[in-house]
Amino acid sequence: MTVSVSWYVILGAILFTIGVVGLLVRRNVLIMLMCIELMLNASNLTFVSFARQHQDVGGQADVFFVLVVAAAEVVVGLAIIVSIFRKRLGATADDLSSMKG
Amino acid sequence: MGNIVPSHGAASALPYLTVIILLPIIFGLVVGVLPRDKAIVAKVVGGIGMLATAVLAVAIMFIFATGKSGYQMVTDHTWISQLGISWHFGVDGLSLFLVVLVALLAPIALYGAEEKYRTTSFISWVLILEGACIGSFLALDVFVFFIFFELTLIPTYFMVAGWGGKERGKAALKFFLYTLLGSAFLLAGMLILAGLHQSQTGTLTFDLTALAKTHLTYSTEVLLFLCFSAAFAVKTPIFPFHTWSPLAYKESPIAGAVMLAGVMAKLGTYGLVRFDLTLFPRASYRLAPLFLTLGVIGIIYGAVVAAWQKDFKRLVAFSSLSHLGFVVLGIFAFTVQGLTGGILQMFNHGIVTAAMFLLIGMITKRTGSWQISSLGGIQRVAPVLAGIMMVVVLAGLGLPGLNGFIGEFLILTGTFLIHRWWAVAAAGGVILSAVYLLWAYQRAFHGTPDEGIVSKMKEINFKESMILAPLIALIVLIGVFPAPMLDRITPTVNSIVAHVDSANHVSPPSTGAKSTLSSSNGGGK
Amino acid sequence: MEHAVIFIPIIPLVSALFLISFGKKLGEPLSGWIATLAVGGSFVASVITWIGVLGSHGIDRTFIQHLFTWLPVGSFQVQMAFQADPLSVTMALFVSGVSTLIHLYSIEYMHGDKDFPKFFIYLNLFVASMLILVLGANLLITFLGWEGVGVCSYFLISFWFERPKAATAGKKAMIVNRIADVGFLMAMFLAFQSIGSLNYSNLISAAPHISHTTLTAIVVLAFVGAMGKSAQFPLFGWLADAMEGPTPVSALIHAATMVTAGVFLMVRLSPLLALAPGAAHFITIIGIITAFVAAAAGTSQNDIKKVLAYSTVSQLGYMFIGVGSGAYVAAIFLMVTHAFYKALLFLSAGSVIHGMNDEQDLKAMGALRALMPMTALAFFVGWMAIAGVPPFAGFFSKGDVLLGAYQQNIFIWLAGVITAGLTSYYMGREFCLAFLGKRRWEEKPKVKKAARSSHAAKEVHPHDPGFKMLGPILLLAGLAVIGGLLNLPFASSLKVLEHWLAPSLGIAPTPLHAASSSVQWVLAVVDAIVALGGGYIAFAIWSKKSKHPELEPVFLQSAWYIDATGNAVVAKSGTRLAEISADVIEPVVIDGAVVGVVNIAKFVGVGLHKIASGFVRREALVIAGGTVILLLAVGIRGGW
Amino acid sequence: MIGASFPDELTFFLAAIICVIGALGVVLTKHPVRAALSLVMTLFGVAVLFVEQQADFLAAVQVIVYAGAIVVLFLFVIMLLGVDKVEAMAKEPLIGQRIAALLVGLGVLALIGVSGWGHWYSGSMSVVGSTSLGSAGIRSLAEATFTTYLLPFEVTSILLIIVVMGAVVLVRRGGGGGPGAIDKASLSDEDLESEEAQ
Repeated sequence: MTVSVSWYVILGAILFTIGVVGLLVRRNVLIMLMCIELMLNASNLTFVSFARQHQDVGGQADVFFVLVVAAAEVVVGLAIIVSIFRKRLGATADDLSSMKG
Repeated sequence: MGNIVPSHGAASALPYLTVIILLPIIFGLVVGVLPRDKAIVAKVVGGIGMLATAVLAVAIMFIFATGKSGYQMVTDHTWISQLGISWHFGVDGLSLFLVVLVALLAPIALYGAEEKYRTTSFISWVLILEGACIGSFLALDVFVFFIFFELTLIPTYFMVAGWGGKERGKAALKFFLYTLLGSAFLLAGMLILAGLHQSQTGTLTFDLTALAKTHLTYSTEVLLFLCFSAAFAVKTPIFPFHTWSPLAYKESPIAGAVMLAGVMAKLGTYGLVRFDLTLFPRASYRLAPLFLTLGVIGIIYGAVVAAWQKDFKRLVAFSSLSHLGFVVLGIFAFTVQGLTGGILQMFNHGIVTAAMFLLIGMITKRTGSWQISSLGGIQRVAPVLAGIMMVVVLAGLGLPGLNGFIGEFLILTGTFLIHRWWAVAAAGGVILSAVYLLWAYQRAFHGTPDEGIVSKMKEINFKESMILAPLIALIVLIGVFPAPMLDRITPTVNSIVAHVDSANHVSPPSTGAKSTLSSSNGGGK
Repeated sequence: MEHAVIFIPIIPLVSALFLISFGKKLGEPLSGWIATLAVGGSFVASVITWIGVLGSHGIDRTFIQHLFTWLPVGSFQVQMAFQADPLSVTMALFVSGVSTLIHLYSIEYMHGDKDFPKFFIYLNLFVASMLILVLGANLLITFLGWEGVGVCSYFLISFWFERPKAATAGKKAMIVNRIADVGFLMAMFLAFQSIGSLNYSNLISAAPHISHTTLTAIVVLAFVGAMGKSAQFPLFGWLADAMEGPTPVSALIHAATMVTAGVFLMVRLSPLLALAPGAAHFITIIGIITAFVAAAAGTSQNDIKKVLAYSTVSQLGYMFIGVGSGAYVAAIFLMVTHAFYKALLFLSAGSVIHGMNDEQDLKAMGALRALMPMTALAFFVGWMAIAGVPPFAGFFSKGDVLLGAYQQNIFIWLAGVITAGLTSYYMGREFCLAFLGKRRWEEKPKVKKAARSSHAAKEVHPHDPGFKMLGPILLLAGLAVIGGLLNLPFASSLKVLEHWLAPSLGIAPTPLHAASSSVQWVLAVVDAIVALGGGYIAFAIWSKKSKHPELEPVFLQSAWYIDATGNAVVAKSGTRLAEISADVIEPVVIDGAVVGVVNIAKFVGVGLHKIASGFVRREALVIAGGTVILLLAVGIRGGW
Repeated sequence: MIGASFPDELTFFLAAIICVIGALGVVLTKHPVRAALSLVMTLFGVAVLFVEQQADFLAAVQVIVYAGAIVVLFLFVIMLLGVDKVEAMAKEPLIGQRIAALLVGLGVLALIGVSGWGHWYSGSMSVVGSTSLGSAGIRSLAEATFTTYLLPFEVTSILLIIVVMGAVVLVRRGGGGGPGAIDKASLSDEDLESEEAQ
């Protein structure tokens, strides 16, 4: 058998944390999107690990959906970035503060 | 949404109540999609809807069996089973005449004070409001009540904001937010109560009779009672939660004011009886002095402030505060006489206030002003209108032989039996109501009319008098022969009072010579 | 026969409703005649009922006609029921009788008024209410009529509503009555609480079983109600102001009928009152104060109607002295005879005002005797009657009251006698100023009053009125002369009224005429001397000269400033309170609290607004922080 | 110490190190292209771990969809827009953002890490179907996806359609701008800087 699920969870946590920190620290929107992908991967990893632990294929099915959603999110995210770039130059997140309350 | 399946065999042969709730709402939606440029079509369709509703309401009044205390014509279906919400409606002595009141006042309000501008939408809103009010009065499922209770806000908001006076936006917003804040407490209380009930019995339900059996510690009961009461106190309004009402009444169109003061105010007092007294009898009983005091303050304060108003509509707003103070007093007296009087007074207040607003509307339509100071001497120019106003004023100040007296007298009698000094203080309102009403009448109707009044003021026409006729007839009829109404109200009141008394282990106040022999001071507290 | 009792109030009521619908079309004088006939019909019905009641004896002379249940609420059951018993039939007879005469009088008096039909609607409604009041079989029906006469008096006082003074006087009458009505209401509540019923029969039968304190409280509270309606100290100001109404109104309401309602109520409750001596003393004291204060005020009035108004107040005080001293029959006796001579006086005064083109100032009259001989004669009879000169009606009725007072307390009697002297004096002064002396109406330039009647524009030519006015006056004059026959003191068999009323009344602690007959003779002689003396002094002073400022002090002209004080204290401070409440407390304190809460919410919102910087990463940081907290919570709940 | 066979341990640790290095590369590298390539590294590492846990099908999808499609899309956009510039990492305009980010990151790590050794996640679950090796695993995954998860599956398909349409609408030229496109083209960089400073 392979290593204990706990190790996978720890690895997932590390990847997720790196993703979080990256998301918060980097200003390039593209890289921020990549960080999100990192976080999603981390969660996928734990899903699969738990699926193994519980002998339940449901966890894998969830990963399947997460993949689809991730793909969709990247498509929309990139489309937004492209349309923003048409209007202005620069792709840092801090340029986008039109949500200011 | 979930599907409606019949659950109990208690349903009546014909689903009168479902029909009377849905009829105006459906007509309202239909009117809403009618072409905007043809107001006459909307008037006819809306009129048919309201007439049908009124006929149905009268039919329910006649089918209603006297001498029974429970709910009649019950409709009970599970609606959204996952949330334990059921389509549960029933009518009893408490709600019967309020339903009749809504069905009566909605057409009178609409056709007594027509709006020339965007008529179609206005009729649509009034119809929806009518259905929502009827639904609130008939719902026996707390959640369904809440839905209808909140649904009344939307048409009212649009009626005030769309057809109101100069400060309509501010008035509508203040009314909406204030009421919504109260409702938030109601929602919270309701969910907590249902949650407690679920944790005790394992079933999630919002059914009133089931929830009434929930075991509550005293402190929880008080907390929930206050949550529920917050919503009702704002809606009624009870002093000091009334400050939205003068602005809302003043700025709303006449029809809106009639519905606001005539019907929607009753939602608050109705809720106090139906929910607070049924669900939280102990808290209601123990906290009664608080509400009696607020009621008395409302009676006196409303009358005093009304005396100084320069604006007829604001005057009615404060006089409503005063009159509804009497209703609150009657409810929290916990005697058969007090509560019966309170329920009757809800109906009376609706009729009197509606008539008053309609008359103010007629005067305003002619003179273009509802400032009392700009009027004067109307009685010389329009004696019939003045005479009708006089009858309404006299009903408002509680002249025996007119409806206002019956309610006030029963309330004061009932209150006197248990809470003597509150009744004594409230009786001051009897004097003050004469002061502010007669003073206002004198300023507007007595004296010599000036040129402007003579040229602009006209006698009321046939249509206007026909619209007022049923109200005046009811004012006199209830004043002289209230027994048919009292016979229908009293059995329900008996059971409510018995419910509260048994929950508090007290016996009803005794009257008569025997009891006084033992207590020479007359049983006062 | 007794069943006719329900027709007594219903005929004028139906007539009023009929006139509301068709009065305008019928116009003048037909609407007036219909109204008069209706009240006459009610008098006939009263007579029929009276004959019916005479048919039975003793306690059986109480007949109750149930119509329907008015207020059925649990243990509280109030019937719409009318009671025909000696007391109520007596009242009904004299109310409907005097009212018929006044209606007839009004047809001529109100001739030419713009609102002629409306006047008769109000009069009919008023009579119907008054009859409901006296015939009611329980307190609540009485209260129905009680408030009905109150509101009709409001209508009638402010009948000439274009005059601000009239409108204000009407409102004042209504409000002062309402203040007192609270007492009546409280009496009813207390009666229901302690006895469980408002029916007079139940009240009377239960009275001996309830506690003394409660009984006293009920009676005193009911008397507070009576103080308003019967214009007792200190609530009598409204009655003087009520003279703003047309004169027939003053005659009908403020002399003969409405103001006697309070006396009637107390006599109706006399079985309770007899058991509550404390309350009786209170009533006596208020009565004597009122009688004296009002009589003194009457000596200095210059308005022909105001003298009569204060005299009415004073006479009502006498009636309450009778009630308080247990001389219930005497009170009713005085009430009936007072109705005769006071209606006579008012109608004569109205005839003078009518002849003088709406002039009411006594100082602008004089020497009318020659021009209006019949009126002068009638007024003279009225003077004699009210003064208590034998053998006029007032001598016997007032004598009975004073006898009752004497048996209670000699000082009350003494005050009563002094007041009787004052009464004779001020009526004599009025008679002299109006009918004797020199013509004074041509001296001062006439200030035109509101010219409402068609005859107002003409030159002043005082004259006796036509038969519709004079007929009632002469009939009343006759009654004022012979009214004493109702209850002559000489022999027991002559005390008709006393025997007749006995079943309806309570038994006073000391029966009237308990004193020895020699004492009674002495008292009667004293009364007669005082009456004649007061009259003579008035004649001596006022028949020659119309100006004696030293005898008309300002404080008496303003009725001891009692009304002015009440006005200043209650009305002014009340207005101020309303102003402060509406302009300060409402917007600043109560709505201010609401606005304050809104402002707090706004403040918090503005604060939070700063946090919402709009920078994506900052908001992401907040979300991430929230995630940490959520994880922490889940971990703690799950116990890791 | 791990309770597994040595080859499995070796595979796990190697793959884990690759993943972490790749992730750190994404976050730390200044150049977007490099970041994208680092992401591929992590994705491959995760794919290996999928295989290690009998999720063969998912591993294949991971490589094909992520590495093959998504990362290519990233690179494509980077090239298209010409934003392959170096980001100024030294300057952080938002005050305290980095420190807060690190703290939050540590918090997340610590909490998930603690949870990883806890018991709360190991309770009994509703079991949709057992995982097994090879084609049997794919079969059971397919069964679960098309029976139990049919509704989410359909919803996902709708989502994809919406995404396609959304992307077209957003990127289309001259369409009046998408919902997110606020016309600030006239603003200069200085303006943007001042807006940040607020």
